[in-house]
Amino acid sequence: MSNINLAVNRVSKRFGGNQAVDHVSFSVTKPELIGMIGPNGAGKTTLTNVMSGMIKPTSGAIYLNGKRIDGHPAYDVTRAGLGRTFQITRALGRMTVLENMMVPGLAHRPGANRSALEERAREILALLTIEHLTNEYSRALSGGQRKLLELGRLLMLEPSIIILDEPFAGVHPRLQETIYQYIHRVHEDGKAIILISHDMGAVFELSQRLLVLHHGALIADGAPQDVKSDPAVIEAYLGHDEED
Amino acid sequence: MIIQDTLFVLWLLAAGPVWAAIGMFLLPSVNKGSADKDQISTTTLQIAGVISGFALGPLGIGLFYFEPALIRRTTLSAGIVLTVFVSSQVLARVIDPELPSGLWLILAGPLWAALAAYFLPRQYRAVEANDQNVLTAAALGGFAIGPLIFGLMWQRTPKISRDWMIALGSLGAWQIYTLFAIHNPANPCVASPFHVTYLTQQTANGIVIGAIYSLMAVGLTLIYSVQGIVSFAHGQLYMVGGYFSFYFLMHSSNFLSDLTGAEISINPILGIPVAAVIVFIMGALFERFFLKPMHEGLIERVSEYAILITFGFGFFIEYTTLAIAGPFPQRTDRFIEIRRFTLQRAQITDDFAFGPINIIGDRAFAMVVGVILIFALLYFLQRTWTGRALRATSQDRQAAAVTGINPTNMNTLSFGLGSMLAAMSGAALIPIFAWVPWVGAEMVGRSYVIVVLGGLGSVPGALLGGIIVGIVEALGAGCHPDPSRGAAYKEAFALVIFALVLLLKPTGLFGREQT
Amino acid sequence: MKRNALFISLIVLLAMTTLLPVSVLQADGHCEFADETITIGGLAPLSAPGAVAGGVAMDWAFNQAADDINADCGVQIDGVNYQIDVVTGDSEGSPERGQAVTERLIQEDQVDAMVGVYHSAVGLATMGMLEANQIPTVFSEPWNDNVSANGIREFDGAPPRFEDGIDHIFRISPASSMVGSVVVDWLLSLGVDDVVLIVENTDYGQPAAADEAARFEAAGATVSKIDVELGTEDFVPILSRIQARAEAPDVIRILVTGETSFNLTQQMSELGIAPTEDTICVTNQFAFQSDQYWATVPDGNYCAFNRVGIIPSLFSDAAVELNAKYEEAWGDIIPSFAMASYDAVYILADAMERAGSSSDAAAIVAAIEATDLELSQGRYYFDYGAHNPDLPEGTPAFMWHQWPDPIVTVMQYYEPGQSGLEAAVVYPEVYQTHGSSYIVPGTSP
Amino acid sequence: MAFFKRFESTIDNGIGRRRFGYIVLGLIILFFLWFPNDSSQSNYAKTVFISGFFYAIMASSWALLAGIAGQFSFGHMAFMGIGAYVAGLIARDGIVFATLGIAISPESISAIGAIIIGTLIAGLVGLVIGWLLLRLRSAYLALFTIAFSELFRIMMLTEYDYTGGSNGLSLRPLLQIADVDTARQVEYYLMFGLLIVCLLVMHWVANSPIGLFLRAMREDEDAASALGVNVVRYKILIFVFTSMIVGLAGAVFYSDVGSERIIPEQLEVLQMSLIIAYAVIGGMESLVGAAAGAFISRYLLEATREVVIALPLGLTTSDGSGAFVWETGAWRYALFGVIMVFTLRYMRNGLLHPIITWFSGRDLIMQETVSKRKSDDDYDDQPEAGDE
Repeated sequence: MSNINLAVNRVSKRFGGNQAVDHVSFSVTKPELIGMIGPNGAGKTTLTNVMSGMIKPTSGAIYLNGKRIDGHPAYDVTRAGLGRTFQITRALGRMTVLENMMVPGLAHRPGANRSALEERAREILALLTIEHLTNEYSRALSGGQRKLLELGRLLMLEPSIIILDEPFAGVHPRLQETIYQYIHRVHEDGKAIILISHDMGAVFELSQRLLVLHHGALIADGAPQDVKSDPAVIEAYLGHDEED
Repeated sequence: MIIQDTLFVLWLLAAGPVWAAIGMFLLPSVNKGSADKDQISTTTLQIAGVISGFALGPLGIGLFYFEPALIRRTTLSAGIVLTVFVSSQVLARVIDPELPSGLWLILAGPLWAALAAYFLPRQYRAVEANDQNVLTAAALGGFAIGPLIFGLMWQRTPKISRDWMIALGSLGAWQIYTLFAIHNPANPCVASPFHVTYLTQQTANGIVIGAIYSLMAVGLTLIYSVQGIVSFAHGQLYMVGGYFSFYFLMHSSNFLSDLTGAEISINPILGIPVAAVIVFIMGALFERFFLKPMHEGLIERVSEYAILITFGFGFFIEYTTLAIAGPFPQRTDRFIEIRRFTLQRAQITDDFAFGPINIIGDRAFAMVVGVILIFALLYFLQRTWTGRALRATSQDRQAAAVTGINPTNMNTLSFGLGSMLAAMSGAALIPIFAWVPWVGAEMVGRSYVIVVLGGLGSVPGALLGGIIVGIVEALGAGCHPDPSRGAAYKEAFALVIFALVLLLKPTGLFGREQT
Repeated sequence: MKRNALFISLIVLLAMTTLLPVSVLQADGHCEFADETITIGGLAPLSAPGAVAGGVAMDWAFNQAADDINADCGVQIDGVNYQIDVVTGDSEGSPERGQAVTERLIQEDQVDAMVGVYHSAVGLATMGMLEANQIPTVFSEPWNDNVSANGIREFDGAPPRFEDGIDHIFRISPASSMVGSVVVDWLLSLGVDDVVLIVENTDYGQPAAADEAARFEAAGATVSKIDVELGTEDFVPILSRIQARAEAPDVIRILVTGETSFNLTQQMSELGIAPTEDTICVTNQFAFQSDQYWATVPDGNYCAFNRVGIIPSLFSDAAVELNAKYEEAWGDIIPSFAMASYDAVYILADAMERAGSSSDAAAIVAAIEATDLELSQGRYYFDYGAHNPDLPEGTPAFMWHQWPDPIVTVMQYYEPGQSGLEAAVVYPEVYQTHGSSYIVPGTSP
Repeated sequence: MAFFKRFESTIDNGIGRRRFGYIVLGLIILFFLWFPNDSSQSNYAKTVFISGFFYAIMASSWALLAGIAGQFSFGHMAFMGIGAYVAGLIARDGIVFATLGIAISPESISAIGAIIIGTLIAGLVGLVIGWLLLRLRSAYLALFTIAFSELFRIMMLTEYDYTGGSNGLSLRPLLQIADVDTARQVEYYLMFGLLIVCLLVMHWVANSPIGLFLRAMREDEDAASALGVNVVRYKILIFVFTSMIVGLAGAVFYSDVGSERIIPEQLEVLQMSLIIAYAVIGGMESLVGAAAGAFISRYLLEATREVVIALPLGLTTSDGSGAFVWETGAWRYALFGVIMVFTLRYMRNGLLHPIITWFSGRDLIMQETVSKRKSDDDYDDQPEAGDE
């Protein structure tokens, strides 16, 4: 995917009296690996939800490859090329792993040959080391396996930008390694990745660029080294009880 | 036996100046501790206390006590209702009946509502404006003032506050009422100069029955607030509560009569606690065996399971009762030996009289019982440890569990209590209505309307919702243009409100936002 | 685990399917019976949404009649005693179910004749099938005029049943026009001219209301009609609407059945609308079941009601005996349709004896037409049928195969808690028990 | 014993079992095809089967809507009623659009035409309702559809000038066959054919990508949407589709095929609840299971009107016979409620599910994968609890 152009323009989201996202603006124009960090309740997940079309922003606009996507339903956003995973995994429990893979496959390419898609799904599952679970109901999967399944589903969509919400949380170290590889591989394929994680080590190791959210506002946007020394960021993290 | 003018005495006791004074002193004091952001000024509270105490006595004061946020809205609505009522009456006498409805359909009405609801939210999004409440406001505004609101909102895209919606909604209501008054001059709701007595009578009917409806709805909302499920067995628990009371009264009075040799009848109020205890146990047991697994993650698709399993439970109760009690209508003795309370007719000027107003005695009694029980429940929820634990569980299960509350027990308690409230309203109504095993169906439908209107999970919402539904049904049947169809559509009026609330504002009046 | 579940479900299913119905015959001591029995089909609503309370009473009456006939050595045909057995099918109050069950009774239970039904809609829906299968039928409760009128008049696209030779269907319940006329005549004789009809939204209420309204209007009275839905509990809003009228109506006539009518009547009297000195309260035959009535309408004193069927003061010994049995079983006075249902079985048994056959439909129909039999409700006979096919000018079509004499009276309670058997008959004058054609509230006759 | 062993070995693999399952299914269909030709069977038995087919369509289409697509609607009977009422009204009154100058006389509309229009209108209402329901989930959706169907029923009852009220509305007979036996035979095959066609179409939908998307939406609407499934389109689609199926079934059934008139009582919540109970008992997530559940439940409700409890040999009851007869009355519905509750609690997928699973060989695949997964079970992370 060569053309990547995500522009987030002064996006805000209010829940009642709570300003969850406060006039956030940034853009992604090349296949970068972007980390998004911030203390608990900083608005990371809300921003992800807004960007992926799960909730409407209160104000502001988001453009993806020239198309306005804010306020559009999630499936439109997904089709426009922005895929995401969930912090708490959302495997489709009473469907087999293969069926889980086929849903985005068929949704993305309605007319596609089913067996070819299945072949592709098996390849991806093999890549993620869960091919032996192909016919298993996904409710029977462990937490880590579900994370892998979510990542696999994203590949079926061939998005240009991927938002990974806490991909390492509660995952066995061996599977974490697989996820690391996955991220590198996808990145090498020319996709932009926005990685949200509490795991500072992983974020600093992987990211080329960091976004820091605090009280819903974007307080820093830059290379990891610069951000690390940004006084606002230090204030945000030290001024509060940092979780994890 | 008819006690003349007892209604007046009763009003003096239950509402009136004494309660106004109490309200004036009580309301400002209770608001002090609340952490509400929109602090209400003491003067406002005093005025609200006076008015609510004067009009509704403890009911009104209690409502504001537990839900101070209501004050502003209530005052606003009361003002609007009065304005609407008076101005329509005046207009109806001035305007030619042929003209307005055609004109209205062109200048406002459903067509504009649909247009505005379709286009305006898109416009808001296009200009990146805050589109909260825009859909509702557009529909209401289009209905009320058509192109005017369309132009305004299209051009300016103003931020829509709650007041906007109230204003636009009442404007629409005003138009409908005016049109109605113009086209249906013989209707008792508009006939004769300011037909106040009739409307007061119907509103009183609505409040009395509505407060009774609330009791049952409160049970439903309590279960929802803690467990997040809607009990579809609620109507049957209500029905069976009535039967438990009936059989208890019958057998115990027979027993006592046999024992003493004299005819002894027992006041049906004693049936209420009996029904309450039995049904509480029934509900709690059902919860333990069939709903508990749901919270333990043993069941997939929890909400569907909850609907079906409670539904099956209700099915079982209804037919078991039918098999045991038979299809013949039953009823207990009455609560009080007063057939009705009457406020006598008073001639105020030569061509304006007020009254008479009648309220059925037993019904008024049941209303009092219902209101007392609701406030007892509110007291329990707000002032006792168990009640607070229940509320805490309803707000955040995990957090509650951390503070040492056992959510499993709270689930059982909430379902038991909710079922118990249904049974208590059943036991409170069996002296009033003929009782058959399928009596729950109509009542429970109404309870659903009430809880959705009030906001699922809100107890004050259920109380207010009950009264609103009661009034709507009474006015609907009382004012329907075709007197022969009004009563047949009685149930339908509430259902229409229900559908509208679900579509326009699924969270109801007090419901929590779904996140 | 999986296999267990499989077997359990199989066993449950199998166990349930083996519980097949088997009919059991009763043997009796003192009569010699033939091996074959005469089977009569009954049709009554035994489960919701039908009127279950009515259905179970009818079912009881059918079986009681069969038991009493069998105790009297059954049906004698050519010197042989045949036991009689009534198989009741559940119509559930629905025409569709009624048709299906009738078909089952005819084809599987091989019934020789039919009795029933409660709901007119069921009666109307089953008539074609009964006719096509040539089943002599005596209906004991449907009121719709067309049940009998269809014998000689087209109805809803169905050709007259008599057209192709024999009409097998008879009715001993009144046509609703017969009931309406008595109540209307009574009220007109009292001089009412402002009538409120409160009517249920059903096949019973609507035609009855239309008929009564037409009669009132023909006599120059004004009629306002209020529809209500069955199952409504709270009538106060609509009653307040009546109360808000400038003039109180002269009469409120309730054409609503079951517990709905009890709720309505009670709320009406609690609000002081009727019965009062200004307004007459007229409810319907359900009020005759005085235990139920007083239990649910404690303030319903001085309400009048139409009574269909023989009046208590004229109860024959048979009627008294039957009522005693009913009271023993159900703890209330026998409703007229249970009496009629009981008699219907007797009429069929008698016709079979006279026809000398339990299966020759034509002979049985001829015998029913020639019925002249004194039973619990009085003397049964049919004026118009194949034996007398020409209805004179002015005789309504529903008189065809219709027992012309169901006694329709207006009765009135005048003491709280009074038994239906003691209530005053106020109209027609020939049956008056207390010498008064209306007991004004607050007085006693 | 030997036979059983051999049998067991042939069915011990998924393919064998599935083949065996198809044979059993085929035999069942053959039985239904042969049934009306059994001269010992009365027309009544056929009537019972005809209404059984009708309820099987209702239950299986509800299973598609609620079990597979997760849209928990109580409005199914109302859509059936719309199909039947519209067909009846059109055949009686014709179509008149005064403003457009269109007037089609009732005579020019055939029974089939009326049924088609009824089906289309049911679909159209399904479209509107489906659109209105987009924002509502689970309990809210159930409540809204209850309100919708109650409103519809009250209207049909109250506007008796147009709808016939509780007398019901006669539809134009679809078949004009004078001979009762032949007519019943034809009605039987017609309704059975309709059931098979509906099942096939629904089966096709359920196994197409659409079915996959619907199940994904049932599991998690947000996740499905994030995976690119157009949830709006498919949610509306499934409402339209099932509404049309039940509208068609209703219009055909009440065109004197199963019943000659539709009455508003048919639209009561009780009737709807029976449909739901049938589907639950048969298996909410299986079309065939729900259809069979309806068929079997109706049969059982009928068969248990009277339960005969045979006494051990030599014992007699007071009236001299060897058995007690228990008129079950309302008890059988109470028992039905108990079965429903226990089915839900302990056999979530219905009483027939184990049989269907067994025939599909699905449990064998499960066993294999479970053992595979166990073999590399060195992960210490636990499966997460329900995602709800």
